[in-house]
Amino acid sequence: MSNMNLLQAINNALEIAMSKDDKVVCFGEDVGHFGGVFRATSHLQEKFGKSRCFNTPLTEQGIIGFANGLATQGHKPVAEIQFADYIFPAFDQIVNESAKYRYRSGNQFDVGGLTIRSPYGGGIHGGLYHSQSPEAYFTGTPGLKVVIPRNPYQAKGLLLASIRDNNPVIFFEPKRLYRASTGEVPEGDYEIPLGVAEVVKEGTDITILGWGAQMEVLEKAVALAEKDGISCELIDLRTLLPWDVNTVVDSVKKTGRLLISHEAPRTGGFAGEISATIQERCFLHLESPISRVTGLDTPFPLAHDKEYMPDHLKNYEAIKQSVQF
Amino acid sequence: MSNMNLLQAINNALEIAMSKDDKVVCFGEDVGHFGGVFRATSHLQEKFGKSRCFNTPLTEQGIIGFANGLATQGHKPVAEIQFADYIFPAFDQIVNESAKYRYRSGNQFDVGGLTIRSPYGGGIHGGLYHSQSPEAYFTGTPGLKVVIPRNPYQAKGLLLASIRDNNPVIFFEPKRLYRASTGEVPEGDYEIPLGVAEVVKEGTDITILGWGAQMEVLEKAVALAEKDGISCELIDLRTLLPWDVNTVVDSVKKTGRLLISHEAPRTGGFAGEISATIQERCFLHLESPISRVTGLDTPFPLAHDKEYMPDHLKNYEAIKQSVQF
Amino acid sequence: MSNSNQPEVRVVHTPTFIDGSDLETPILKILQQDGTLYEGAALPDIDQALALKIYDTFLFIRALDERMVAAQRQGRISFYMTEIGEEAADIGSTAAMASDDLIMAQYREQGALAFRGFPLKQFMHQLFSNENDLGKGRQMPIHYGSRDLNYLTISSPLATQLPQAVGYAYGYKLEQKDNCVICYFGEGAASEGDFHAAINMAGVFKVPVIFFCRNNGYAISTPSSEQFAGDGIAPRAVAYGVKAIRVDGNDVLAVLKATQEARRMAVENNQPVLIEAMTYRLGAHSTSDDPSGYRSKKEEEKWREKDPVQRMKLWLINQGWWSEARDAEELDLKRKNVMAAMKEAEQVPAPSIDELVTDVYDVPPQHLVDQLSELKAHIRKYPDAYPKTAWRLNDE
Amino acid sequence: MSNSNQPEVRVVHTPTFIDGSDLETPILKILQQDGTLYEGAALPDIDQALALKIYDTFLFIRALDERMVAAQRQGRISFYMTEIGEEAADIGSTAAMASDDLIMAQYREQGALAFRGFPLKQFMHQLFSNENDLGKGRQMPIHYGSRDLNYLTISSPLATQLPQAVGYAYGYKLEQKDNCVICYFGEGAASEGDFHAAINMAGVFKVPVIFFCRNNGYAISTPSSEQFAGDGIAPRAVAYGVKAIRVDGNDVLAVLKATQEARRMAVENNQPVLIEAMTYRLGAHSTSDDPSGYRSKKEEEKWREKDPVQRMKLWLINQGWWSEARDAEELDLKRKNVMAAMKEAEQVPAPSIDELVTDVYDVPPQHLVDQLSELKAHIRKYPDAYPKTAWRLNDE
Ligand SMILES: Cc1ncc(C[n+]2csc(CCOP(=O)(O)OP(=O)(O)O)c2C)c(N)n1
Ligand SMILES: Cc1ncc(C[n+]2csc(CCOP(=O)(O)OP(=O)(O)O)c2C)c(N)n1
Ligand SMILES: [Mg+2]
Ligand SMILES: [Mg+2]
Repeated sequence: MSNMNLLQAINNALEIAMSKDDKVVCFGEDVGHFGGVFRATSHLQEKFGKSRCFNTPLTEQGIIGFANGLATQGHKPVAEIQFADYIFPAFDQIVNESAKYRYRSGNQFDVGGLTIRSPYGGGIHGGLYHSQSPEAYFTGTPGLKVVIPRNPYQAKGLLLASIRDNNPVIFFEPKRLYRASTGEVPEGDYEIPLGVAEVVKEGTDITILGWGAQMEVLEKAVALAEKDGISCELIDLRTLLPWDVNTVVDSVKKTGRLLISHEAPRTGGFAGEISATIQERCFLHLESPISRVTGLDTPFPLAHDKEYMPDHLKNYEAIKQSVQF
Repeated sequence: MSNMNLLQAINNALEIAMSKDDKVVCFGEDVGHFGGVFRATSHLQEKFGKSRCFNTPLTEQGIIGFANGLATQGHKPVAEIQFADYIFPAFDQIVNESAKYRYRSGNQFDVGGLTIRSPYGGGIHGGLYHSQSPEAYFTGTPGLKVVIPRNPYQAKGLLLASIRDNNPVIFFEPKRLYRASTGEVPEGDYEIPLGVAEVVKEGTDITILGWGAQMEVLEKAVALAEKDGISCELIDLRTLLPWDVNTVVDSVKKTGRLLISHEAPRTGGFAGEISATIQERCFLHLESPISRVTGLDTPFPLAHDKEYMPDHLKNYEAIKQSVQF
Repeated sequence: MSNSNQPEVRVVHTPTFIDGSDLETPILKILQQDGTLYEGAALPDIDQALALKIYDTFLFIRALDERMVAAQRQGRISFYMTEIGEEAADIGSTAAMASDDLIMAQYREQGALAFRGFPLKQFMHQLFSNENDLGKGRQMPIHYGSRDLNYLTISSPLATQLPQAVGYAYGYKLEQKDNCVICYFGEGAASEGDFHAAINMAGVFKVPVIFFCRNNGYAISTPSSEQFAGDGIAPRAVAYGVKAIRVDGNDVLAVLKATQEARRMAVENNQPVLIEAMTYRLGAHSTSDDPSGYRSKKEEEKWREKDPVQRMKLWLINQGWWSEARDAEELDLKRKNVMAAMKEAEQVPAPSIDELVTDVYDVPPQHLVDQLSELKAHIRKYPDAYPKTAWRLNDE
Repeated sequence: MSNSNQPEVRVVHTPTFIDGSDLETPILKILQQDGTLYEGAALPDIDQALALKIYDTFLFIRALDERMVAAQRQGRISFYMTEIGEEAADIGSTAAMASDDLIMAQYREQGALAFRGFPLKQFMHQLFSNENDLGKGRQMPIHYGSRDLNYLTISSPLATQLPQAVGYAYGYKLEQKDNCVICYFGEGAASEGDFHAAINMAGVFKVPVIFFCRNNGYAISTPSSEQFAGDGIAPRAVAYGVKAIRVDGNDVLAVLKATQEARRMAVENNQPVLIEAMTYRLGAHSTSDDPSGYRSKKEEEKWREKDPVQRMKLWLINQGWWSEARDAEELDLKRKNVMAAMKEAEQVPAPSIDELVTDVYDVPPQHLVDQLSELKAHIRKYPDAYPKTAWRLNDE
């Protein structure tokens, strides 16, 4: 075990993946010598050479197109998109290509080796274009997996599993936690299985569901609620597509209440999907409406980012409202 | 009044818009002399000249980028994307640019004049890339309006309103109905307001909600259900963003049941958002789970397109199940 | 300037603009329409066997295209695209490649696949989306693919294969294989952003890739004069560290020669090359299209006189390798084979309903398993409504 | 070939490849580092007033950049980007434009905005995201915009403004205005697909647009040698019916001259032009960056000797229009003004919470009205947690 921050855990996972499997190749804008603007790929070029860790030209559609081709060839590309806000020029390569490669070819060709890493989310004074949480643009795309870790331990285990998973995986990293979140992380190789949610804390009155950086916020909200005597079950979804319906269903059947929270705007956010599914599965168990605590239906603002965010206070209020319904 | 099919109604709306306002300009791949691969822009170049109706090079990101610039300049571009499946190369220009133009500039610059037209949906033996219903990729984007008409009358009135609306509008046209759907359409100018759903048929037992080509399917399902004595209230949402929550809420408060149907895959489809919102608003009125009848969570297939589609029989079964819950 | 990659720069003190007139792109021609070579023309590496294999593929594709357009008119298949007029471009270039070099096609390169040995019945299975289709009936007709023959499954979104070709070729380079990717695309597709990304990355990463542009003058109804304002596609390579050559795309010997040279540069020096083949789509864009709305019969006629198949035939006859009699016989035989294969393929049932949810992921996740079983229950309830699949469920 | 836009084509019979060596792009230089002109150099259209206005803008930007980097270090603002070393490029080119020509900037062209007369306090309001910011405090520092001054609000996603510039210029053409768009971008941004789309469409639609590339050698840490393998950006225009010129970007007279010529061609003939200004980013990419990780002090030093501000100053002094004494005085004054404006702007409160939901649409729809009122109720409940906005709600 050693104490790592989230960036170090990512870097460590990449290093392990590259040293164990020479099919793993890392690239993206400024990813090479410089180690990426956040330094997630620091020293990888030194260790594994320029041919396995390198800068690309500044073209996200090119980066993912290139990655798709390399994955088709049997390699395991780990492509970095510098900010999740800049993933959209690659949207066609991801949604029409990566996601449909295996299906359209009858499993003759696939890009299963592909992993796309990208820092996402708010809280770093980034305004419209350094703050977005675009996960729901991808969770609506069959063929992709979408994974988001909440801390260094999770990040390392989930990233190693993503790189080795035989499907294209989009791995969003909560950049607000890159240096802020630290914890004990095993030095060796380990994987956390994809598609499995984690019950972070058991409780009986309400289920609280989130992922990524929002988990920290939810922990704070839960702490407040517990002081009021509300017993919360806190779940980290971890994999958003395909997501672990059963774990959430089991929890909601027990607690009778569900709150889902994410930073992305409410309308069209992934909480809507979860809410719809859970009310289908748990209709007779629900004691109050499933509640969504999310960003506002606006672009991500700058001066009012604090007001925009689904912070612990908003979640705390929503927990109380749900329990008092 | 004259009898028109959906394509003629679109063409007629474009002609009226162009003749009344010389700021309206139509362009896209094959849109000029040829009139578009579906012929929605037939004869517009003849009537209004090459400078107002023209072919573009084959670049969707370029088309929407160009359209954004032209709209910023005060024009009203109506850009065609040949198939909705090919809108993704333009995703960045739409999601990061069109949708955020006004907000980021503090209302100094906007692309309010922009309308993007694109044929969408299945039923023409199109397989993965000539069948998609990508509306939910856009309904998660604040700043956009998303409009889908169900028949020629609606198409003309909604398109005229979209072109004149002072916000960027994505207007998806159900291509399966281009020639199949015909009806009486006023020859003159009229608009159907955006953001307002239409109760197509009143009923008391269950609310059935859809849009676009799916409305025809739902009408058939409703006919079957009514034979069984189930009274259905059928609603066409028409504008998906921002959507008319109140009309749906009022209906569900009356019927106590809701079924939403769309062709797009279930997970991440827009039905999830509606379901989540309605259970928040109508929790105590719901007598059965809100039901979603949708495409499968796969790419759009070819040989099994009939099996994939949320046809009238699947909807009919779901209506019965909801009522018998 | 020091951050320019060109070390020596000419300095001027009055404004000097550069434009298309500063760059000339010659065109390579070897074979004349009468089947004789141009004077001084350099023959490609070709012997009788290769020549006959190429020509055999020409005839096969003519027979296939002709028959399948008719089949579409009869409503037997839903869609088709011919490559008539462009056979020399794709077949002549594929003939220059090693059989384990990857081919990434756009959609009008069935000839390349046929040259690789794709069986006639596999063409038919794909066109009829039946259970023997390697693509499991999921894509529209003409979206072929074959892992065994190193022919990537075709994808409709245009130009997406271009940056993928660079990535695939990078894989060859990493593994130090003596291979090269050939990536086909139209002059219309070259307007997509992916083209730019690909050609720039190929130059930077120095990978063994051949970008093969079929400049056939049209993208559906859009003539190349409304597609770009420059001199075609080849000059674009010049700015990116990629070499380019323009060839007469109806001249199979020129295409073969240029591609052989390009492949050598690509494999030996990791030098990406762009080939622009000037040709013409003699048929409609697809069976959904009618070209009379956007071009003249006269223009078509002019190009019909440059028919690449006829041109090669005359050369073969000049070589003493072929005759008009054999030609008629062979074409007749191919037509019969195509007809027979078609009749067989249309009898083959659709894929099993299970294939609706496989291959979305490597293993179908729970929600897809559930959706499939609900669907099966529904089909069992209404078997008449789903005739393609219901009969099989009853068997289960 | 008939479908090529070039009528006369040279035919060859042996393979002839073209590449970067077939095209030479000269560089325009007018002013030497010592402030004297090159022999035979053609002066741009410039008089004393214009020269001093340009130079005044240089000094202002130096003062602003220097102060705001320090302010960021002190934690007064969250982020900043300097244009040190590149002032001649954006300011010299904007000086060639009409004041109602639209400017589309990337983000390192505050000089162009200052030249247009953007008030110092408006810079500050934007940098401090306060309620007087024309952008209503929504974007990160340096994302300026001014409708009045025809300077499009900056957007972070790179290269998106390029096809937009073509559309905007098309609007000028439709309305037969004698205007031209100037669109700035970096050599890194030129790798985006939007660059290709834009330059191709500009050629096809023949619109009055100037694509102005600041080739400053780096895109964050990525040197241009890893960005492209060709000779910079200018040669790319040659293939698209666009004219191009390369200039010494640290030579304000060369930049001005080239842009004056380009604007003339653009406005008179609807001839799009690409200008590549060879320059160097002397500072960090942004306040989040430390260039010592990817380049040498020596390299920076070499470029510091080519300082465009110093070069222009020496010319002005040679002209008898300026003196070292005035220079020191003026810079000092500007520094004081910047400091004073900063202190004022940091006192101005944040925009009202209402602005969180305006301008998403022309009129806030019901769901946003609802979200805002819920938010206000929440803030009223926890005023201490939202100090920027709570105090105002209490006033309501
Ligand atoms: C991204 C995308 N946009 C649009 C289309 C629709 N489309 C199919 S083929 C075609 C024209 C292609 O022309 P070209 O590349 O010249 O190839 P050719 O048909 O001439 O062989 C178009 C616009 C598409 N398939 N993909
Ligand atoms: C689409 C997109 N991708 C990535 C980024 C992140 N980014 C911001 S600036 C920059 C480098 C730009 O370099 P260049 O265009 O040369 O401009 P310079 O900074 O040198 O002026 C990058 C990669 C972005 N803003 N947008
Ligand atoms: Mg073509
Ligand atoms: Mg740069």
